[in-house]
Amino acid sequence: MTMLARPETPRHAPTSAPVPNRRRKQRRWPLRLAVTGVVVFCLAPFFWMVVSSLRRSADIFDKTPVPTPVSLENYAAVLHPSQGFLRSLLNSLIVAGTTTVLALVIATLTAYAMARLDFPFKRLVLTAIIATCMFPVVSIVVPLLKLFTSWGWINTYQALIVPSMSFALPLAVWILTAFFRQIPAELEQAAMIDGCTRSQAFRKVILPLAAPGVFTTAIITFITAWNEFIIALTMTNRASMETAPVAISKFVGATEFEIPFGSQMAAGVVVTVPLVVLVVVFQRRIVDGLTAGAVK
Amino acid sequence: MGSETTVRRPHPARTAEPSGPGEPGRTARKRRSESMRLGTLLIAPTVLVLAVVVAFPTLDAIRMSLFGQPGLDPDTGFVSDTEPFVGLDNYATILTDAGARFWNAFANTVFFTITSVALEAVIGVCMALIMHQALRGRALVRASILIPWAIPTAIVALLWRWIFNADGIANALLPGRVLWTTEGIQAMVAVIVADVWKTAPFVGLLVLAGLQLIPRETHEAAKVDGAGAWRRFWSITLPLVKPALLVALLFRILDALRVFDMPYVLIGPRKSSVETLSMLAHDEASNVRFGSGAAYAVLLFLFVVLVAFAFVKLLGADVVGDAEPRPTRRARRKARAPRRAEGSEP
Amino acid sequence: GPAGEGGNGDGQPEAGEFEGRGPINYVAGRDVTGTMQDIIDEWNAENPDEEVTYVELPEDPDSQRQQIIQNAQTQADTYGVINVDNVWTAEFAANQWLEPLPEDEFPVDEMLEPVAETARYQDQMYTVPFWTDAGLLYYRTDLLDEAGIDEPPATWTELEQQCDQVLRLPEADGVSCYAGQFEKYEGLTVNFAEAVQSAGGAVTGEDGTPTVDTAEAREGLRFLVEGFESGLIPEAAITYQEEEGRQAFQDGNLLFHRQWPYQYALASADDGSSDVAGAFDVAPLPGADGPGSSSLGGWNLGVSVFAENKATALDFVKYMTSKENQRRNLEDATLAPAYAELYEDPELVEEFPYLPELRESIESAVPRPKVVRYGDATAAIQDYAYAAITGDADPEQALSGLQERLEEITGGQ
Amino acid sequence: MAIVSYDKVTRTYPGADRPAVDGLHLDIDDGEFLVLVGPSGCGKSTSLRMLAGLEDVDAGTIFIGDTDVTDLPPKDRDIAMVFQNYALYPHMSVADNMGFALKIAKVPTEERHRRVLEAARLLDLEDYLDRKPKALSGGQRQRVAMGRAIVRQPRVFLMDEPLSNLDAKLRVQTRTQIASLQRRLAVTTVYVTHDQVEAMTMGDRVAVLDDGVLQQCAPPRELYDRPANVFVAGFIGSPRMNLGQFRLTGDVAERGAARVPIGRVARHAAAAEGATTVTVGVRPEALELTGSGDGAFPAEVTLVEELGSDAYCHAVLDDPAEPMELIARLDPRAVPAAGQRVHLRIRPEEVHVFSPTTGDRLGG
Amino acid sequence: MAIVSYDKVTRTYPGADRPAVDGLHLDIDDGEFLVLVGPSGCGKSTSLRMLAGLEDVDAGTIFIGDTDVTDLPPKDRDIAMVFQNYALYPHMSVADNMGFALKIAKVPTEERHRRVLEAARLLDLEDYLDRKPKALSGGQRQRVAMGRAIVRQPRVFLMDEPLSNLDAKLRVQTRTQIASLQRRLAVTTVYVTHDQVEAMTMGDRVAVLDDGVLQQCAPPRELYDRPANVFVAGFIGSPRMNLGQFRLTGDVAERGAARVPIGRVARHAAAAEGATTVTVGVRPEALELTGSGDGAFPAEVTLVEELGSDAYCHAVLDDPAEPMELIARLDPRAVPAAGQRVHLRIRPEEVHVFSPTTGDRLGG
Ligand SMILES: Nc1ncnc2c1ncn2[C@@H]1O[C@H](COP(=O)(O)OP(=O)(O)OP(=O)(O)O)[C@@H](O)[C@H]1O
Ligand SMILES: Nc1ncnc2c1ncn2[C@@H]1O[C@H](COP(=O)(O)OP(=O)(O)OP(=O)(O)O)[C@@H](O)[C@H]1O
Ligand SMILES: [Mg+2]
Ligand SMILES: [Mg+2]
Repeated sequence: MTMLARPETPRHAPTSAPVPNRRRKQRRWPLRLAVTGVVVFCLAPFFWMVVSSLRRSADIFDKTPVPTPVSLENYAAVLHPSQGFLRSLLNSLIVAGTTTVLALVIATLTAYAMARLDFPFKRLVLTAIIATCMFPVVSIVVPLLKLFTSWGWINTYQALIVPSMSFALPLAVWILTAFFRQIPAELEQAAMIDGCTRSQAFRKVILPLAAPGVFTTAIITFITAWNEFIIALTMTNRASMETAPVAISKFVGATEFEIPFGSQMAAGVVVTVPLVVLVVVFQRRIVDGLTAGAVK
Repeated sequence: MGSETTVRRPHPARTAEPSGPGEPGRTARKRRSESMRLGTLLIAPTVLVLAVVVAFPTLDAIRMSLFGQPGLDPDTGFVSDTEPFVGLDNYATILTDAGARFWNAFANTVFFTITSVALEAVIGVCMALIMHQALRGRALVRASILIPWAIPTAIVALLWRWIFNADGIANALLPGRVLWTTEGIQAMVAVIVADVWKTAPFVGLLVLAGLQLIPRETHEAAKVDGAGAWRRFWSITLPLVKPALLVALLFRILDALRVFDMPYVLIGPRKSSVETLSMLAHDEASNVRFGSGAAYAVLLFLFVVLVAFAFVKLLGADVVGDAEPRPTRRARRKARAPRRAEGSEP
Repeated sequence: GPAGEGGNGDGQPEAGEFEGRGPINYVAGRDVTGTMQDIIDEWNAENPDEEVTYVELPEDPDSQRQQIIQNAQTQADTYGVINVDNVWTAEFAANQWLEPLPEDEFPVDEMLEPVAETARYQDQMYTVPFWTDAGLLYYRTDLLDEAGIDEPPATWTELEQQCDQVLRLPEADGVSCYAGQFEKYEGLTVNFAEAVQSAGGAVTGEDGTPTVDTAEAREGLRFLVEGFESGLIPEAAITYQEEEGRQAFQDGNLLFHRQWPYQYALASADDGSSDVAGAFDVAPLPGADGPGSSSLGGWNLGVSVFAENKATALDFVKYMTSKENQRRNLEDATLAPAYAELYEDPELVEEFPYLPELRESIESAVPRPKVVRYGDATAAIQDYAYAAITGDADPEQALSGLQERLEEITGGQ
Repeated sequence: MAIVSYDKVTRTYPGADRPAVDGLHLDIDDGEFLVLVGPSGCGKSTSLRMLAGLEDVDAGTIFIGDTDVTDLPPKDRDIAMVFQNYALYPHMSVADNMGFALKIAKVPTEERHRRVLEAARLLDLEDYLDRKPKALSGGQRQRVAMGRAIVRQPRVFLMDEPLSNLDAKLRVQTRTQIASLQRRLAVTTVYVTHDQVEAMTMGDRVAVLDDGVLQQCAPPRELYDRPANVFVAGFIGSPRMNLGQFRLTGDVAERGAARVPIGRVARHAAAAEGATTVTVGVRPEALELTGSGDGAFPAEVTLVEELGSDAYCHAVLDDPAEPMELIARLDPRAVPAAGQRVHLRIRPEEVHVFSPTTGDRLGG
Repeated sequence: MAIVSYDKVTRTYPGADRPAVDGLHLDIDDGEFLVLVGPSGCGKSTSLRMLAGLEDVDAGTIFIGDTDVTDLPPKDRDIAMVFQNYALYPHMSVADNMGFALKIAKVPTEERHRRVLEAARLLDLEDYLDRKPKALSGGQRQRVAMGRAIVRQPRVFLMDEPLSNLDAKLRVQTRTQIASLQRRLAVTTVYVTHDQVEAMTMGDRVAVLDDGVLQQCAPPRELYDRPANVFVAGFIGSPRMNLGQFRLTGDVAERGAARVPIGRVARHAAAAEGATTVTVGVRPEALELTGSGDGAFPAEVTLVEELGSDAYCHAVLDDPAEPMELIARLDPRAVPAAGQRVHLRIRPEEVHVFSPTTGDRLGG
């Protein structure tokens, strides 16, 4: 049996829109269900937070799913210039941003060494790196305060950034090490054959491919630094230097015993929104298949 | 052009090994020392930052743990201004009367850690798998999953305290009326629920990043090998995200062992059902017993180090991944047997 | 370590030397009404060279205390004038973190005596009362009227009887009899102390020795324990801090409620948030056989020994605690003043109808125990009282245990 | 009975502007060994992957047995596949890689070990059973990929260039083993290769793909002897067939000094197309050195490649219009030198004639 | 002048109990094209990677030119390499992959584009310049890997099986291009291949490795005609040389009915070793069908493989002790059928004799 086909006949026009696969369609619903479940699990308490933030402070005990009346009173209070909350958001941004960038840069170096170099005591060093961040924070605050006071670091950004960084570093080092290790070594070698120095090879080849890990680390570091509280509280005593969580901790009710629940929730929403934006932006870089087709 | 023929003996004649693996050549050694130097250079900044901010205060805390509480001078009514050196007395208390509270806190901490980290691992992996799906609105799904983790812990604790209020929404939605914040297992449940809600996304995010690195072909091979979705998850996905998952869990464990805010704000201090070691250390310190507070902190620290070390030791190869494990004895024996009887007998 | 440079080491401390003028910091929790800032602004306008900066502390008093202690640990001069909860006076004074103040320079005799007493440690004044607070019994006039009762209860027996009567009414469906603050926190110490005092006992005697293993104390504690057992106090009250109780009261779920004055305005709000607006009133706390005795809340001002410009600081304390400013505090921030006179001002009474009852309550009030290790003392009280009212411990044993513990804590004092 | 059928199957990759596989229509018989060949990028792997269920089918249907498997997940197709890029499980040892499918199929442990060991022996991998893939050489990895398939007894084997990275000796050995295994188990096999020897020796039939389109599917001998069109003619055979345009002059075709007799059927077919030229194909082994006798034509040797057993002689046939390059396979014991002028002769029974327009074979 | 020298170079992978490359000693001349062959896993890639600086050298020294490069980082060695597993930059387009080295070397953009385009044209990749590697077929990826090397003009090319996944036509074409490129630029090249044709046609010399040890390094013809030992004899040539133990009886060696004349030198060498048997090797093309005449011996045909241009005839030589399998390459136009008894003859000048103990070649 022989089949013939003409080699030179003009090819038929590209098939129009590919026929959507039947199987895929049917199979979607368990996934949808799971997605819905998880999203509800994550968002329900957050929804409650938003709802609470939209109640009048007199109504904070209500349990209606929709605030009646809807009130922006809490937001007005939080964002009122006298609260200086916007200023604290800016401070948080500076502190978390700087922390993230510095921690990422420093951790990247260390993680590279951990993942790619072969030297003795590597495991020990890695363990030591996490060991340092294992001391209960509540117990190092006082010594740290003494240290920074003696250095005149109180009410400075570095007093907030350096500790934040030290908490973020071990995590970043570990995550990045795990990710760098998974990039095929041949790619780096190919780059070095192509004339790159180690650092060029790293920057041009490893780093772009480790993007999911790097951006994940960035998100994590940023959020961790953004939410850091005890150190930030202790190392500042000037309103213009405080970070958002510190500012929130200073919210008070109208009178001594009133809990400023509404405005705390409103502030929570306000500090969370930039992070959500950040996640939405950065998550684009958390994609799969980056190393597809690299090696056989 | 040299066309002289180099002839070497074929395999059977080869007995003397030019160099045994035991004595690395000059260059291997040189390389190693080079990478040692480069390694040191690259690690230095991290170590420096950590030393400044963590090592010194930690050492100071350790020093502090050797001192007791200054006494009160009954004549003046003033607290004396030097702390007595008490050696290891602060540590010894855990073996005596104050020990009950310590061991209770210890048990709470361990229970909390095991339960919440286990739940977070499961839920986090589910979240990662969901975030990994290419579906419409993926950015939003990812963002909503990450929201709980983005909210500051203190706010989360307040939120959940409100939710778990005796007249709060939890009791309104659930049958019966549970007094969540009173002593009892329900307080621990409340703390665990809140903590899992808040930190499962952290595990999810890390695992998600790990998922991205699994080549599609590996899954395809497993599909062709007849593996269903569930099997692929266990045999392919899970082992391959193990490094990321382990890092996430390691850090979760360390954080959980030091948990403070969540039970403190949500349930309150000195509730024996939820009091953790960090809370204990905090409580001591806030009553100006810096010495014993520091001692508890040091004990907690030692415990955490122990756990981390065990973790790294047991499972660390996937993350740290030193060289391939040495060949097993069986493999070595096989390898020593002559491999090919080349051409001598067709 | 904790160390002080103030005080002269032996014998009675003298009021410190107040030298140096210049800018200082005023350290306190935030004041959302802005009254404090206004008062400070006026000071700054008049004393441009001695500018005062308002350094805000976190909302939570425990965090405030921790910040102050941490600051003292570093002996930093950041904190000048400090707003301290009156129960911290003894601890801060004994640790020599506060400068002894010259009592004769302050109009202490114009203040309500129990309030003035909170400013002293070992008869030396370390702080100056800034505002004060005492518990009141909130009660539902509508329900009492319905049951034909026209006087609020003065004793616990009356309280129980009135409850019996009222709760039988159909309108009282879902209403519980009584609640205070019974969550395991400072509020419990307050409520426990009040119960003990109202039964004629005291947590500590004149000389500061603990006296909780007495018949009076037992009776006081029994009121609470039996209240929970009998359902007089709703089960959920074990989770109540001020706000949870207020929620219950405003929702109309409590007939009687031991609460601070701040609830008055909130429960009177007619914006729909309170179901009991116009249907309640306040009275002094009831006691075992007669009127009860409240614990004293309130905040004082002190001067940090590590501060610079102490002369300014002293002047500023005088300025802040003056009658005029305390009046403003009441008017603008509803903080009750320390000065007796202000409680009789008709204008003020007009605006704050609970002032007479409050004064009565304050005058019969007892400051909480003056213990250097106050943190430990209040923790011990909370531990034992909580165990007793949750039924985890027998009240008698709880009290003897507490007695022992308190003796330990106050040992060297 | 056909066990595998592609029924007008088309696959266009997202974003691509032409299908990678275009209307593939092919029946493969039960137990048949079908070899798939074609230039790099012609759609071989895509065809295999569609059959395995790893690639969406945009149009058409695929059957295995009587079942329409187009929408069936891979695991339900009972297929074993050797991936072109191996796709080994990086976290499993060689033994585990090979035994994974058996483990999933719940084959008892002993049986599994036995089969893995057998495959390992066959592939010379016994020493490496405990290693992870990353500590293997390229060829060893490929053998593991191979082993992963042959431990199984599926309905269909799909092998995508499974021996490309093996040395000649091992390749011959493995090839023989696979062939005998396949015959023994009678498992339908689709086998992609670039190795002409493999294609010619292993396949019951060989399918030639070009640019996503099936060109010819026939037994190897027929493919070699009667290529269906110019593409197949040029593709099958190494060195490739000499192909050139010749002018039709009566019953011969000529170019420069060379003239080739054209059979009657081919002549008529060309006439029917109105063609005045034809594409003439001559395999290198159909050219022989000769004296300047009958049918011989002169050519200049440009290069001689010696392979030990053979020698390839590159020569240029003079043509005033356009000189034609030729390759002749000669006896290595008597090769001309480069630059020499020689006379070549075409064995007349081994001439292929194709249409100059469609490229299709003319005549029987 | 030797531009690349391996001086007793050894590499043992961590955890391995024997060296992957063992005392490799090899000089490669300037501009030479050295082909490296050997069984899978013998250490070819390791040798290349050591030369490139990607693998530690445990003992020995490597020179490029006069420089000891043993400790030099890869980038300072001026080497271009085609990785066996491609190692493409997955985040770069094909064009960027190929142009990367030039970009690093700061070659002006235009020049870079020109060279990339040139290489792409040579490798038939022009249509794919904008694609990412993951959207390419296996062969296309391999070509990109190739392209990445040939856009450069380094001192040494290292190519690790660069054409293994290409179809025959493209491979021949590319092979020719590489060879001519190499000759044009006179860049020293080390080329690993499993393809015998490539090994024989491309290399100035061929080095044969086995199990980490260099067996022979010689020009292709010499390797084929005078293999230095049994391993090389069996490895080079496809189908492989027929090798068997023969009894020495005077000036012939015999086994069953077959007898082979042994040259004087070989006889003496065997005698010096005290050997009574020798290993005799005969290439398949040195066996021919004949009548039952002089030097002929009978054998039974077991299998005939037809390749179009050739036919391989598998036969068994009767030997009471142990029958010997033989492969003969025959003219495809006259092949016996399986099961038939035929007479074979060995062309006497093409007999190889090896020591039965060391395996080394006996005699000239
Ligand atoms: N990373 C490694 N760790 C341990 N052993 C290795 C490693 N890489 C290769 N080997 C072993 O070293 C030997 C030589 O490997 P190499 O890659 O050089 O072989 P090769 O000659 O290139 O083979 P192939 O033709 O199969 O590619 C092999 O036996 C292989 O198993
Ligand atoms: N993921 C993809 N996206 C877009 N195009 C692709 C993709 N994979 C393959 N192609 C293209 O489809 C065509 C067919 O690819 P396929 O892998 O089937 O080729 P192949 O015949 O296996 O080639 P090779 O012999 O080189 O492996 C090629 O031109 C290739 O570039
Ligand atoms: Mg392919
Ligand atoms: Mg290799």
